[in-house]
Amino acid sequence: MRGPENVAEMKGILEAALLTASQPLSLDDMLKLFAGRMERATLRMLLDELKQDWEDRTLDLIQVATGYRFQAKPELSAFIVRLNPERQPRYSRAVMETLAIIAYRQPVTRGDIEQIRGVAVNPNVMRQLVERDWVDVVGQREVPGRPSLYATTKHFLDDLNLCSLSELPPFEDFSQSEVPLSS
Amino acid sequence: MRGPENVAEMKGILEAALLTASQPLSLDDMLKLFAGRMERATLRMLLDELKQDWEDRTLDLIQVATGYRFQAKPELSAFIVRLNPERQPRYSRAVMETLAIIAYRQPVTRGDIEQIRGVAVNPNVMRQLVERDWVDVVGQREVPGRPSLYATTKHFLDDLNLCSLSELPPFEDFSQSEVPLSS
Amino acid sequence: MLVTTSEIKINGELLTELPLDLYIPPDALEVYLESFEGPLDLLLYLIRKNNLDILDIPMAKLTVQYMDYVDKMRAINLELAADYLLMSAMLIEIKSRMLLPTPAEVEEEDDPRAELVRRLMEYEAIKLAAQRLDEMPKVGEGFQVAHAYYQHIAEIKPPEVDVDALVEAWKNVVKRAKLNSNHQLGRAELSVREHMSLVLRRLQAGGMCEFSELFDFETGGLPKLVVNFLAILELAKEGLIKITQQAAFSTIYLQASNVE
Repeated sequence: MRGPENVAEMKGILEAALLTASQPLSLDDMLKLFAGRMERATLRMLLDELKQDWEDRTLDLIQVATGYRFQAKPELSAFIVRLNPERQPRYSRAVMETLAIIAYRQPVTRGDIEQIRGVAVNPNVMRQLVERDWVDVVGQREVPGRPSLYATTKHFLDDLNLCSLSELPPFEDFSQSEVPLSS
Repeated sequence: MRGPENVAEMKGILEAALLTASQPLSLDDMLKLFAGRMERATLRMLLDELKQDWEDRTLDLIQVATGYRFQAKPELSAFIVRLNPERQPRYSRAVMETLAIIAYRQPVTRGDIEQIRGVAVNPNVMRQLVERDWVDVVGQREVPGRPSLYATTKHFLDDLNLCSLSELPPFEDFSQSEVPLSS
Repeated sequence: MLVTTSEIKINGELLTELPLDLYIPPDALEVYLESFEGPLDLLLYLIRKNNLDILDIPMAKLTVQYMDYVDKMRAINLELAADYLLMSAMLIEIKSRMLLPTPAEVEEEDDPRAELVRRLMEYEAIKLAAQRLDEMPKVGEGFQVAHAYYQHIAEIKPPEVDVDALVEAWKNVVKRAKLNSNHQLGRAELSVREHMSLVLRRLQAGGMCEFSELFDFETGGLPKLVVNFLAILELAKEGLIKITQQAAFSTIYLQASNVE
């Protein structure tokens, strides 16, 4: 096989190799492309040129810890991400039950929640609800330890399309509906 | 997020998506990039233009069974293979013959394959082809035992750079081999 | 051009020539046969190697040899032997049919070897097809596909929750806690609970709050005022607020218990 004859050809080989590599290419990797017939300094210069060639195009040639790689420009990533829409994550049962207890029994402490669910409340569960701005602390109960009292927020009502908690299905509705013996 | 404003921007989005995709993109995939605000005909036209834009560059935009993808031009492949000099392990003759039977005679059962090859099919052979996602089960034959019917996948075509099974070398070429059985 | 077969090595030496009498040393049989894909492959090789006309296969000789292989293979690899045994049975059948006098009415194409010839030809075609598939360029071997990287910058969507999911969760809680009888919650009580939170939240700002400030006389309407009042009573009962009045008929002040 003949070798590359000019700078354009060498850049072409580099470009194709970088575009088709599944991981970043180190300088040593790229020297292999030219079977040892290239100086490191030349390679660096070619990479610089290649980087500039792509400046106004769709990808960036960037250097990361393990080498060089092409990646989509950030403004295009926003479109590309549409190809693989994230599967909507779901809250765990613990999160949903904690939320339900806070919604129906507020204001409640963690102790109340633990009493009702019969298990300890993982701090992570409360954090998820607080970070979502669905639950916040509205006070402390005046007992030893002064535990925080949690309640649902207006933002929670907004996100569930409710104007007021009283629009939640009242509990009688389903405690009765469990035995619809005669219709 | 604002949408793309002109043909150049739309082509840029397409190009970046195709260059970064881990598998071929179908027309439907690519329409998602534009959140449904693009006609199929326009998309095809843009793809044609993109293909031409790259004609004198380092990659080819080609169409395979499951969609479009960029791949290194053949004359550059020779350099790129130097990055991974260790050859991929080859499949055994048993695997390749089984694959050939499935490719040319599909859909077939294991029994069919055994009949043609004259030996039992090692389960390991089928496993290798299924794990590679080159072969899968497309149904059962309605005979006692309801044996599975195997066929090749689109992924098999993609990996061989084919759009359709009809692009495989015609089977007659092998049947009318140079050496007639009776000389 | 002959159909190529795999290299056969016995004791490290390449076996290039197959003896014309097809004799295979017993200790080499396993190695030898493993290089074939089965009886059809071996038969095809023997025919090609010896340049036999397939229609003149020396059936008797071949059959005897096959039976000999099978005997030796039984000890080594029963599964493989079964394949060869089947082939031997086929060869014997062909041979025996050829020995029988041919009834006059039987047409010429009913040659007992026809099926064997058909199978051999089909197998040979598949063998060639397999070689061609093997030689075809494949992704990652013959050509490389674009794999550039993209930064995954999508905002992480939080889970969706609807009222039904919330109610379902509450039902589970209640079912497990067996609260049914004691803790039925009606709309009214829910409203009270909501107002308890509202009042408490307002008092967190600190300091005293006038009792009347906690009532929205403009937009509330009577039911809401009542609910609000019930909420304040409930808060007091649960010790969450302190209610103070310096003298009769003077202003009533409220304060969250936890705020000094």
